[in-house]
Amino acid sequence: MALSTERLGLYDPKDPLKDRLTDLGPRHFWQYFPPVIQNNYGKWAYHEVLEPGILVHVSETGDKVYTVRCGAARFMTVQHVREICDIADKYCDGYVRFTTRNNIEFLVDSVEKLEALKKDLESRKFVSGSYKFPIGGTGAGVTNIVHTQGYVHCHTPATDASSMVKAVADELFEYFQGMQLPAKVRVSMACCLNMCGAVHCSDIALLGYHRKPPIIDHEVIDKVCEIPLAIAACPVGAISPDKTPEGGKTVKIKQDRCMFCGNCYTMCQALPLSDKEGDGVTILAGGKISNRISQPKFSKVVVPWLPNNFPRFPEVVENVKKILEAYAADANKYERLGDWAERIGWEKFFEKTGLEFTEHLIDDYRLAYDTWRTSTQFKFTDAAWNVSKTAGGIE
Amino acid sequence: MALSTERLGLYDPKDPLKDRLTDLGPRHFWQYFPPVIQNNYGKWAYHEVLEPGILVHVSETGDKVYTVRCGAARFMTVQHVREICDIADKYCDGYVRFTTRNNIEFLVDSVEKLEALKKDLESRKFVSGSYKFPIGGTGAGVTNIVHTQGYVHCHTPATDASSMVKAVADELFEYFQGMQLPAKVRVSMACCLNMCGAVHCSDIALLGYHRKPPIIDHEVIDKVCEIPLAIAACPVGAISPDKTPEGGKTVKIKQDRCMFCGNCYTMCQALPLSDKEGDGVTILAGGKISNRISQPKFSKVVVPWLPNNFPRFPEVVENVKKILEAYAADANKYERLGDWAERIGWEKFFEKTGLEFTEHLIDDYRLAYDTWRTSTQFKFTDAAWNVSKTAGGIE
Amino acid sequence: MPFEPKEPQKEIKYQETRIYSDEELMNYTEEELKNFKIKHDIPDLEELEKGPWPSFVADAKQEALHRRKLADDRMLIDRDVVEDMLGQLQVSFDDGETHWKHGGIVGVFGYGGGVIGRYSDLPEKYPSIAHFHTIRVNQPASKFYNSDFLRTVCDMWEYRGSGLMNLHGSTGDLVLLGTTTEQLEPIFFELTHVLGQDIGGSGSNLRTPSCCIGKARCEFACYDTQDLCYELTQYYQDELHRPAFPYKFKFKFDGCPNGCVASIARSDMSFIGTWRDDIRIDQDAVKAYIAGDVVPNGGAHKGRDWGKFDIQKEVIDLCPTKCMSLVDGELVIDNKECTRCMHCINVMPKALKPGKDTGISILLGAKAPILEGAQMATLIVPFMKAEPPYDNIKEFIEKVWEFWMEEGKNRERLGELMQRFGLPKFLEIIGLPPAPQMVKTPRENPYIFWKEEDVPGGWTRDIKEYRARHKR
Amino acid sequence: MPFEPKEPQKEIKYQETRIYSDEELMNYTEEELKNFKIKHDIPDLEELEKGPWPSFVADAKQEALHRRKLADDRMLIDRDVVEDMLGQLQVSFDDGETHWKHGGIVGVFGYGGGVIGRYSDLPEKYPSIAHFHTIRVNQPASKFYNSDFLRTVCDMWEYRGSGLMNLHGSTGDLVLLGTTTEQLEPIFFELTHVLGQDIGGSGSNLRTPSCCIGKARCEFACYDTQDLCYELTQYYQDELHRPAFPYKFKFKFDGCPNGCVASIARSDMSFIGTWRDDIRIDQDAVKAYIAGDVVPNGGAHKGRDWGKFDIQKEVIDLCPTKCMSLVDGELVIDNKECTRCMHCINVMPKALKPGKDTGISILLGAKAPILEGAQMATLIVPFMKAEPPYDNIKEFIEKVWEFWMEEGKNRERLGELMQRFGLPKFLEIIGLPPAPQMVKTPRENPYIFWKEEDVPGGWTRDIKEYRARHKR
Repeated sequence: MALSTERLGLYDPKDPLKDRLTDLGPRHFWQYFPPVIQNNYGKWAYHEVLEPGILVHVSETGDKVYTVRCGAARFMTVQHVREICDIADKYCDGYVRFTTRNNIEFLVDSVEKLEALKKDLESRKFVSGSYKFPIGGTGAGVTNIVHTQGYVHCHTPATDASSMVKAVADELFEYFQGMQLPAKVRVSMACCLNMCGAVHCSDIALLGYHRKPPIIDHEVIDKVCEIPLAIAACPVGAISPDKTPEGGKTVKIKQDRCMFCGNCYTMCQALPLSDKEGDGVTILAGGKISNRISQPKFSKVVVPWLPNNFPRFPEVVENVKKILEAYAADANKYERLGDWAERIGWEKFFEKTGLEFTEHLIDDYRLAYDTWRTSTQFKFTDAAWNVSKTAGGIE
Repeated sequence: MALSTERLGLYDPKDPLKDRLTDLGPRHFWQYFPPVIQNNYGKWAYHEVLEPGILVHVSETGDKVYTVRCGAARFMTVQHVREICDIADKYCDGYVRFTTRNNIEFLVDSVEKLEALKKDLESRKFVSGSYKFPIGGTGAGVTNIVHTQGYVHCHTPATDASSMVKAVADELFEYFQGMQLPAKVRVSMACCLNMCGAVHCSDIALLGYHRKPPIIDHEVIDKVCEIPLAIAACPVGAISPDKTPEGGKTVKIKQDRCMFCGNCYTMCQALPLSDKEGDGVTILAGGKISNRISQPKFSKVVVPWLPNNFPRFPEVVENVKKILEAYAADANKYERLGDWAERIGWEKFFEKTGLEFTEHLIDDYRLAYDTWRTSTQFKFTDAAWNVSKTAGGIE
Repeated sequence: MPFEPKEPQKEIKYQETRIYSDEELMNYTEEELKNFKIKHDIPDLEELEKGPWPSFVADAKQEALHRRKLADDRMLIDRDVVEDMLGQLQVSFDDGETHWKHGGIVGVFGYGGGVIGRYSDLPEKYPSIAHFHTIRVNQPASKFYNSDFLRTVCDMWEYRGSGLMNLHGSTGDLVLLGTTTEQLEPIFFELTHVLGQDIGGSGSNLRTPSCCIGKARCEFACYDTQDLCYELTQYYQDELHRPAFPYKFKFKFDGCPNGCVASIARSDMSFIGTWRDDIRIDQDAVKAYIAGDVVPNGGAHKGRDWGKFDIQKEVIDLCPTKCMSLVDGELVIDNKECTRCMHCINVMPKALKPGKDTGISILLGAKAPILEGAQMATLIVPFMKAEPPYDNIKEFIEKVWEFWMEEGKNRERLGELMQRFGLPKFLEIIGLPPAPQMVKTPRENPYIFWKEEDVPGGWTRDIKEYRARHKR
Repeated sequence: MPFEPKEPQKEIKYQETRIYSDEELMNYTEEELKNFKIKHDIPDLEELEKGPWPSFVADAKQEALHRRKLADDRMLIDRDVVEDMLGQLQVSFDDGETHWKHGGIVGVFGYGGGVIGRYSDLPEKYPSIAHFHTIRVNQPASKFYNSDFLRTVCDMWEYRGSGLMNLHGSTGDLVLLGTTTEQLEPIFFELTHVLGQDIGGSGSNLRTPSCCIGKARCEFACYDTQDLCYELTQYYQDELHRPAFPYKFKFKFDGCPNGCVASIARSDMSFIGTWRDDIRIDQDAVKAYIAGDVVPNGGAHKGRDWGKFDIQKEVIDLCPTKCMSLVDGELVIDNKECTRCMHCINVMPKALKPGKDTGISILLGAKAPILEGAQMATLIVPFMKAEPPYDNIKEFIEKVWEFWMEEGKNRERLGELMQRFGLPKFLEIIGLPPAPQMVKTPRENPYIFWKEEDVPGGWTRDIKEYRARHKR
């Protein structure tokens, strides 16, 4: 049945329930598995990364499926998707899939198709010269940077996502198309603390961060917000009821309690807190999701704030490179970034990356005590001499 | 000058300040160092444990000092101390010292004196047959059990210290006089949560524990206590102001908030909480103070409560032995008990010791979240099958 | 073994569904595109057209030009939406602040989620995106598609929306970015009737579940992640479309402890494949790895010369429980000491396989930082068989939901509720015995909250009795 | 190098100080002791006379018999104190509750601590211990004594007190257990005049400092623990005797990271010896260990056959930072990666020694569980030279005290105050820059409390200006 072209299509506003189909859920996955997948479902024996971005999976039946993984901006127009479909039709009997980190995967069942597909993909560029379908993102490299909406489509961001990810991915492109790191490095980005992209367990996480308490729009707050909800939204109880001069209901904020998490603005549009000078980017590092060798762990804040220097975020790129290059030069094979930092000691992480350890990096939130170093096990670095000298320990 | 024998000695109650000497501080340590120590202060080169309880320290000068370490009950009468002095005079020119864990140490500077001293010490027994000066407490064994006053002399205990330590030390005597464990095992005991003996970082810690909220002595509370102080004493805010029927000031207690820490009783004698049936012994394990190999760590609660079964505490002894023997049979050389439990996984600790893992052992105090296992890294034990079956996971 | 969908799947043939002709689809030349300037001045965005990584700006300009050249009646929402979006983005760079603002409640009739309201705060300057709502389209499990489906969505979305999409959203949905309030219902009807496809979740409900690629193309998968994901998504459609929870609730399905869909970090209930028998070893394949005939870790480290493969240094020494050893050339694993961390299997996929007696571990309580702080999921059910129709799993889910709906405060995630109640209390309420596998370590503080009924003699005591023994 | 005491030390000769004659001291025979029964029935206590460990009951009965046979005028407090104490202890076993109770404030004139009030709650039944106070006697650093001193204390304490003692109390004092209020001042005068000896601390003051055996008889000690302990005890006598703090404050001095006086677990300010140059290696001695000529770890593991010493397995592989290696028979240590954990030095004391350029690390905030939970001391000053007169250390102490006295709530220990303020704020107040050595890991939550002055443009903003850019 054809897509409708009438203004309201099949919908009859006068009888909204008519013909309404609900609770269908997603389409069933089996129909979108190419034959080689259907025939070998649950029978795959092993795989190999033939080269960056090219995988082969071999089944117990002897069947093989070749996968070509391409980077993608996650933000796509219908034109780009149509081009994907052209490629899928040409080489993959129309099948294509996307990965959890928003890469595109084309699957073929023969080496000939694989070579043709590769040559085709490598030839496709936007008129501006950037690749449409860069092949890579496998093994011990940097795959696609998971990210959120940012200024493109979100109302609570403290930075932009698409531009930052484009800037960083351009600079790390050799790592997307290479597998020369000690282990895979997951880079993720979220434009505020809601972290829709769940960056809190990434090797390197880029996080939009506000640094100013909300401005109170006294004039409309009582109309557009439920005041009790706004008050209850604050995790540190910085918001309390107040009266406007005219006697209307509003709130007041203990500014020095605020930690700029933005939850009040999420709950009440009369409490905006974004600010050109205040907003910026926090960098975290050392997080991990897999249970491989070490248990999963959170990323740690290693750079408290960098400016929103649109569109190329030079400071963010510079610091990400410092971390990545220090890790690449020093970690053991299979050793994730967080495990490397723990093995050499975080004092050595800051020494080797050249990042400055500021007071912002010391936890002073709820579970802070557990992060204090209750041991004499430490390595001497300049930071240690600096505090020893100030304390009168050495000349 | 002789000790005075007048009833008030040198003190003149009519003029308390007369001849009052204050702020003298302790006697200077140097005078109590035997010559061999004074001559080799800061020059010691290395040591060796010749046999359990017998150390030799060798100085750069070639001098040697032999140390004989003896267990002691910490509680001593002047008669016992006089006997120590007799021994010191006979073999050590009158010098003797005590260790941090309340062992006695006799120092001699020749092998001859050492042999004579050993034979003498081994011969000394109380009329009841127990050793006066058992030689041991060195190296990879169980040294003296640090402990507190208990019923002998404290007003807030939840158990008795001297009897429990005597009972446990008797049973572990072979480990006091042996060095057959994988590493030293520090056993400590405190008769309530004030933990004067700081047992919170011991391989095995025995802790007196109340299990009933305080009884309120309404009749006298306002006379003997500062009510606000009693209220503020509670770490979980379970105590609040109240009125007696006669209108007098008193307090009320939210019993289900109480965690029986006893701090209110420490601050106000009208809130007694000790109880024959409620009070008992909690066992913790896996703590460590030294920075050797692993960082210092707290002991973990492994047995939530055992009865105060005076005077020999059979249940306490039985559980301590279970822990010690499982550790002795399975840990690597140099591996402290806490490191062993972490290496094999606490689930295996409970399996190998046969101790029951109850809900009491799961943290639900302030920093609880950090103790939750956020990983699929676990070993299957009966406990895992039990919870899996209850959840409908397996038949 | 093929799985059966809930209802027969409507066949979609693009040739039948299409709106645009081939000419309309290719209505501009490379040359035109190269010289194309959008109506707003976007210098910073144009800077982002350069560089090797796919430029979202270059992609957006393609669609902008395409809409420029489509006839008026071939798009039901404003032609300039893409150009206005780019224009507003440039202004956001200049102001250092977003220009999207809170919206009112939008949605489709009978559903409480799946559509997110978005409004521009510069409607005069960029009228076309004054209303620019998002629709979440529930993706097929593990995001396999075919071109018929995608081309149909594209034609519908260019005709009734901005033509801008996210493949995919953070929780897994195929995201349609930007349409008017008027088109929401029509789009819903197109999706359900033409595409046989529902929308996803948003707000205080079950959000769109997602799973890893599982047995479709992974030798490590321990259960049918797609089937379980599909089954629970279908079984709980009501919970997904009609918010009745204290706040959002997410399922994610990882086929093994490698965790490629990040369930342990991003879902209130995390399903992770596991096994309870022994790791299967092909000793010949092990020897092949040792001899260097097979590249380790599937060649994932090829980009650098790490020297000859050394099974001792790279596998045996890195095992977190040191339960592996080489005994005269044969690899021995002491499986009762193995914590199934996947490292050895990842390094020698040809030689080592998870056991056959497989199932899932269930972990609870993961969430991002807002509000009380980030949490990872905590191990609650060590092992559960995972076989259709998964009644044991559903029963467990509903026990957890029952408690959370009963006790959860407004916007209180399951993980935060578990912290507020404490793990012991939580286990007691959902009727599970405690197990050491649930904790990293037993408690370090002795503050045990005993219950009165567990203490002989209870807590009611008489001061006179006490004073009889103890003088004041 | 000999150290000088604050004032010349009064010479104590027991022959001059003694009260009791030799006959009085040995006024009972073994036989008498064997058949001696105290006046109360103490079955449980008698059970504790058996067993190899020194029996405190058997010891107490010696003193009880001794007092029984001393003439009336040869003891200023009740003859039966020991028997009553034992009697009351038996009743405590029967009741399962202590029979000591809170006391009023006791002490000596001009001091606010050092004496702890103790009263029996069964004064009628055990009159002699109705008042049974404790006096803490400040021990000589590292608890070396001679018999003249101890015999003098014994005679004084048997004459003016119960004859019961603790060697030693938990904080380090020599503890005199049990005397009457009347005898407190006389005992203080005997201690100060005859023994030239002061009492210790108790209550909200500096408590009695204590140190490990240090350079007196340990090859690992990095500084003069006795001298620093003595110097600070003398220098802060006022703070020790006259409580002016929010709560107790403890110093402990460990000569090296082995921590034999447990400073990191038991002191508000923990001093731990360290070095900043290289571990000294005697390669021949290393070879001797390898060859099995020297027993490892000073023979501490002799009780069990662990097989031939294996330097790789027992030292190199156990180094927490893996900074050691054997390079053609020579032991190499990469000192900049060493965290001075002491393991290798402990295992091969003959071959390895701490560096020569030594000093102390200062850690803050340890305490037992009451009230907010146990804490271990946190690393604040990585390295401080420790040379007399230790002015740099005193200056640091006073800065910390100043803050704690200013901000500490009643009974709030330093560690609890540090948690309440947060480590960053605490460092700022005592004027120290942050260093990664102070934390195990940087923070995992992004909730950074920025200060207004650090944020350009400050926090005062105008809603009109904002609304000019962003329509409602």
